[in-house]
Amino acid sequence: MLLAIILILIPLIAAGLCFVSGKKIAPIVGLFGTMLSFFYFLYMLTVYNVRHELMYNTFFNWIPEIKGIFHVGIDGYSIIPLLLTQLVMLFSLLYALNSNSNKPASYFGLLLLTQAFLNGFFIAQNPITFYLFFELALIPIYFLVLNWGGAERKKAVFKFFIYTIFGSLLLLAAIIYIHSAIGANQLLSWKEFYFQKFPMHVQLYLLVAFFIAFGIKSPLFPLHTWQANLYSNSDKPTVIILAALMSKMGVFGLLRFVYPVMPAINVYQPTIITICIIGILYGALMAWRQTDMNKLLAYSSLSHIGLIAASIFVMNVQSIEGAMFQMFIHGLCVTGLFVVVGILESKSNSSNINDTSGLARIEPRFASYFFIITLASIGLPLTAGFIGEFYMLYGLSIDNILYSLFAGISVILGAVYMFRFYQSVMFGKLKNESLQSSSAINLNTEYILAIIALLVIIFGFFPGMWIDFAAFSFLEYSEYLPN
Amino acid sequence: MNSTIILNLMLWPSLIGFIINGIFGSRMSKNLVGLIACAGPLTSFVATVIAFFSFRDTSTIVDLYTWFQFTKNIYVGFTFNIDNLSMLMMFIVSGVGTLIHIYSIGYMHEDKGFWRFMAYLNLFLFSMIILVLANNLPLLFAGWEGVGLCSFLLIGFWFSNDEYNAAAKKAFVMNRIGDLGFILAVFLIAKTYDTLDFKLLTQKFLESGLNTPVNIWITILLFVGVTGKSAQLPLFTWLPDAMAGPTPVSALIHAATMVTAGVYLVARMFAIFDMTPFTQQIIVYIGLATAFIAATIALKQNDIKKVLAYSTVSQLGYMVVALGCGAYITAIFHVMTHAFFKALLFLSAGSVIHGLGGEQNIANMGGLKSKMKWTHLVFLIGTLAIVGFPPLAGFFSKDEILAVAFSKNIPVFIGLGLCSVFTAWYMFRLYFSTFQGEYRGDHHKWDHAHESPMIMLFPLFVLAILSIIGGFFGMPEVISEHHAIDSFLKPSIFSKNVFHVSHTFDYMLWTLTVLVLALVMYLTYKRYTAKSKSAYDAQSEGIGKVLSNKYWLDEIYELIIIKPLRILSDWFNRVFERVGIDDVIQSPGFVLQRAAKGLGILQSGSISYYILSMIIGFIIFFLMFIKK
Amino acid sequence: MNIDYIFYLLTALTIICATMVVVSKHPIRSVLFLVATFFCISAHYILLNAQFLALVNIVVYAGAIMVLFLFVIMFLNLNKEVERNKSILYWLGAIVSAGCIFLMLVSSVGKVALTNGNIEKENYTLGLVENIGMSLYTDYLFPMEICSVLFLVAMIGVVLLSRKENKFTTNTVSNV
Amino acid sequence: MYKPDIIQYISLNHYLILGAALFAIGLIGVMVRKNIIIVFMCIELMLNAVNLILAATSTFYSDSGGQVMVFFTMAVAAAEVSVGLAIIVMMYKNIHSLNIDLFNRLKG
Repeated sequence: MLLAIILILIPLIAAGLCFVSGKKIAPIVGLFGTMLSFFYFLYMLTVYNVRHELMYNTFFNWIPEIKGIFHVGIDGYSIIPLLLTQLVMLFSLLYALNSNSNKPASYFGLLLLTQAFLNGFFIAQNPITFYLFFELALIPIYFLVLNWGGAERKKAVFKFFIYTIFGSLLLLAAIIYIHSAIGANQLLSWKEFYFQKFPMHVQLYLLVAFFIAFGIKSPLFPLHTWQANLYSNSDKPTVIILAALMSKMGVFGLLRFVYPVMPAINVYQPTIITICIIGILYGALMAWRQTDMNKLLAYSSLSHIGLIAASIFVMNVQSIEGAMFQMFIHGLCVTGLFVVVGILESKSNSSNINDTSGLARIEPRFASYFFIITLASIGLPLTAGFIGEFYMLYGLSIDNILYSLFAGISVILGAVYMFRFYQSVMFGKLKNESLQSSSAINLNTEYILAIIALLVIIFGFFPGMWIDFAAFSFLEYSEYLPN
Repeated sequence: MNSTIILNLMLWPSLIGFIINGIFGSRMSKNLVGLIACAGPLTSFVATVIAFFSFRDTSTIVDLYTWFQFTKNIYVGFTFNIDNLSMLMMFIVSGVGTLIHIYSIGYMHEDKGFWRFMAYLNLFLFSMIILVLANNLPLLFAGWEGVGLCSFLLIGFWFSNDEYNAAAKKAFVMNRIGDLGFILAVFLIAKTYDTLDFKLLTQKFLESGLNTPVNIWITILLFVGVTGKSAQLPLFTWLPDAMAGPTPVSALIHAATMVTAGVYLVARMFAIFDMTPFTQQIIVYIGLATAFIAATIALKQNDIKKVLAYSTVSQLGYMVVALGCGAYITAIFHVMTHAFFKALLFLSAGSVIHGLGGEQNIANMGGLKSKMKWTHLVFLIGTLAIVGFPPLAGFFSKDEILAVAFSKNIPVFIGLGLCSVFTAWYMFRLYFSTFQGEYRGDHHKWDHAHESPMIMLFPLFVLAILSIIGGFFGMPEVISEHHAIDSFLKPSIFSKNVFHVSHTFDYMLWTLTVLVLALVMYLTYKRYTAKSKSAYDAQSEGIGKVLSNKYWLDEIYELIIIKPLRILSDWFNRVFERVGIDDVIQSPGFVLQRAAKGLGILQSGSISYYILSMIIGFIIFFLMFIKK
Repeated sequence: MNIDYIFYLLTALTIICATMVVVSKHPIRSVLFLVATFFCISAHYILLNAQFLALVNIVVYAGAIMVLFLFVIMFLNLNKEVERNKSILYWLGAIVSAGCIFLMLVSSVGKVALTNGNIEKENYTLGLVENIGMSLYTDYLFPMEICSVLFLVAMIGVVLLSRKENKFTTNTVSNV
Repeated sequence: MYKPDIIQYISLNHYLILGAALFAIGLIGVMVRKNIIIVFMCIELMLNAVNLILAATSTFYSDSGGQVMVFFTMAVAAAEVSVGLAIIVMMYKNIHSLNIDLFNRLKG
């Protein structure tokens, strides 16, 4: 039986089991649950027909009074984020195995709950289901950060929560408006949503609402100020989810919601893309001067996500393919980088990049994984990072070559800050002798890093099929684009 | 033989070597590592030889698999093109590459990271081979960035030293600036011509043949890429710093192969450059300026490798001038001869450094010819080749460039001529102060100075022979009817540009060359064989000061680009993020908080007040109802 | 003696006692005057033929509640404590505002124009115990039962509040 | 059937005015007194004023609802007084005073 909703149910049930099981069993149950959903998804993929518009549907009348229909299913856009979710959750849980946290039962339960809601989010097939999971996913993350993490976590998560709730409110208002404007029709799937034509001024309001809602989630400049503090104050498995998956929720939401407002985007395109590009460069410049590894990665993430968002706004086949692919690769890279940061922090008890140096001499394997992931994140050809950036920058250049010029500066700055990070941590003299004592990576983390390094290289050499998933969906939905 | 098999043999062996050495190298013996590392380029070289005999004068396209389908019409595959141009480059890359691999076994033998070094060299060779063989722009770009990455790894090979790391990062970042130009050019090409395949592109360029703004932008952006990779003004300052890497790296990457990638690219895309005279003008002047500035800086450098580095930059300037004039084959010819003699010079300089236990300052050398006979000999050959002493390799290629410049643009010719004089001056200065005269340095080192082992000398001999005979492939028509390189490359680079100079000019030029060389040789001999070190002191005033400070180019870049960015970024970090964004976004919150504080005053905590206000409210309501 | 004289006398007494509650300085006296007021009100109830209410008023208010007050005052030993008077301005303000309320109520009494009773279905025995009991246990059964729950809750609340080691109360008062 | 004389001689308005007067007196007490127990007692007084009006209306309209309402009010008042006094005792234990001006924790 192949149904998309099972992708929600597996982690959900596993989460329930985790909550009630004991200290020792909970991690095993959790790992088993996420593996099960991973393999289930892989099995689904093997049967998936990319040319088929929607597969594995489930829908029922959820709130009949407001014509709210619950509808989940898998289309071309869902594939890549889903694969990313399963992979990253697996890595996150694997990593969580060695961080000896207190209350593991609720910890793993919450992680799996996040996975369930994220899966639901990515397979939601109409606005109201989408909104349901958009909100639900926030809850377990809130508790994860609130209970496990750094010293200032309460403040950081409060800020995050307020920001996100504000954005969600706007999104809710927009969805309610859309529902009421559509009148008697039911929003069964995205297509019926894309079919709607709104007047220009309404489109502008909707665009602002979407931009703020998803811009906060992503985050995009200038709505990002919650990000750095939250990343540096959360536990590593949580921050992996935040950076690799929650940030994708924002851009994925943009991708889902921009179709009906495309005319407005086309009119205001220079402004929107300029905001995105400012964000790209701003993030890169901020990342350059950070000394805290987490914050550095947070700002680099801001920069990368800005590029993805910009290419979603220009909305042509290359930019969308690139954006989808880059979502995946950025998710993988940022997972790897945060695992690296976690290892470095546990070695030197500090997240300052100046407190660690010269590790490459004693940890050559670790150094090479880290290096490959770094290369992928700066977009070197023959790693997967290049493919996404190439597509996206080309997509931008179709509208205006200047967009790609300025967005491309981030490629240079990316090399600057990532190599600054890498060199100051791995190269130089071995300052602190205590670093030498314990081995940096244990088997779990080595698996994670090795798989990620291998994946980014494989996807760098053979990106073809994965790019096609997005392309087919794009072509299918693009008939709703104006002109 | 099947073209696919040959191509695979050309392409993959180095990668396999990299993987084996990279994964198992630390556990294998050094000899085995060296053997595996050398086997890669050697196989490629042999395969190239086979290809040379099988596919000469044809353009054989081998499509391995689809990398990605970029747009509906643009297919980007792992597609390779074996034609004469790529074969010639393959000869240079794999041939010189093999020699330098062999040399490295001797040079790096004592280093703890020997396996790592050989692995990186292999990876570099793999990238370079991709670059050379690629049949479309993205694949070429993959090699293009790949060599940049290996350059980064190898410059920063001794990564405990932070200065070396900085140099490595500088090289990579400056290359990336160029790469941005390159990739934008790729986008423009894809948008305008709807293909990224070299063969189709050349066709389309030749068909359209228009000097449109788009074409000008494409060529300019491509050239930006070239300035990064081939170390032209304004992006050349990374190359001298790149000498931080081990000497074989300088020889292979920063002299013979990688830095000539830009020249190769322009030669590949000759058709579009041919139709944009405006860009060609820019290219000529940038090449000339680079040649001139680098040559003058080299006059005052005391580090043996730095002199050679600036000399490389200067020679690249020559090639770029040739490209700007439309003489693509001449440029490639110079690439070839330059690869021979510059690799030779670097390797023999490495031999000197090796023999002196790491000493690089020529002020502390002198009289080494008695200690290192063979090195001295090959260095002399290299010097004579680079200064253009007939009939060595440099003579013919340089002469051709000068002739091309003369036929196109007399002022440029004069400028290049001047550069040649400078070249002669700094090369002879280098030679005399290293090998002739008396030793000026630490006597402890003198006692230990020794000739290098055979494994290092062998590549030197081969390169020396090539430096002597390399020029004969491209003899001018005065001497021979048959210009081998020209006729070999014509099928690939069928540019219609013709350069004609009178035979009288050739004879005059040669005479002048020999005379000037003799004069320079005499003057430098006088000046730099003395025992005193005063000739090497950095001058504190006049032009000498400007030159020994390299025109303060690094400082200027620091001041006008890096520092403002750093200040901006710091300002963002400290002020803007908090005040400009956070506070602005949260200002509604602040307003609410303030309002709540203000309203809080009403909440006095005294029951009487509450009741009083309640009563006032009652009365107000009552009066409102009374009115009705 | 006409019944309206009784009413006016009783009313005057009620007002005087109520005023004394407010003005007397000693808490015990206040309590006692309040008890007197309640007696007066009970007398009013009897005049209105609401015997049950009159009895309950005496038992509950004048008996139970006021005893509770007295008990607390004595328990806290407050009979010596003499409250410092507030200024005359305070009194003035309070009287004026209360007077306003009074005027408001009185003027609204004039406006509403109530009729003097529902003549058609005159039933003057509903204040008797029997009738009140009937309506309490038929029409108002549910509120009645809820009342008992309320008492239970109040009892638990009181017990909880007056526990010796009551940290909760201490904290709420000092930390709010 | 017995008919109370009062209905013949006294109008409902009298009772309403008496209730209003008692209410106003209670209000004055709440406002001016500082002793929290007295304030509490004044509140009881106000409650009784309302009770009186309810009972009077009930009689004048021959509707038992008003009297039942009074009954419930008394029940609630009893509960309220018990809890309120408990709270007062607790507060007295904490700050050793019954001055209402000291209970101003709600001050904004």
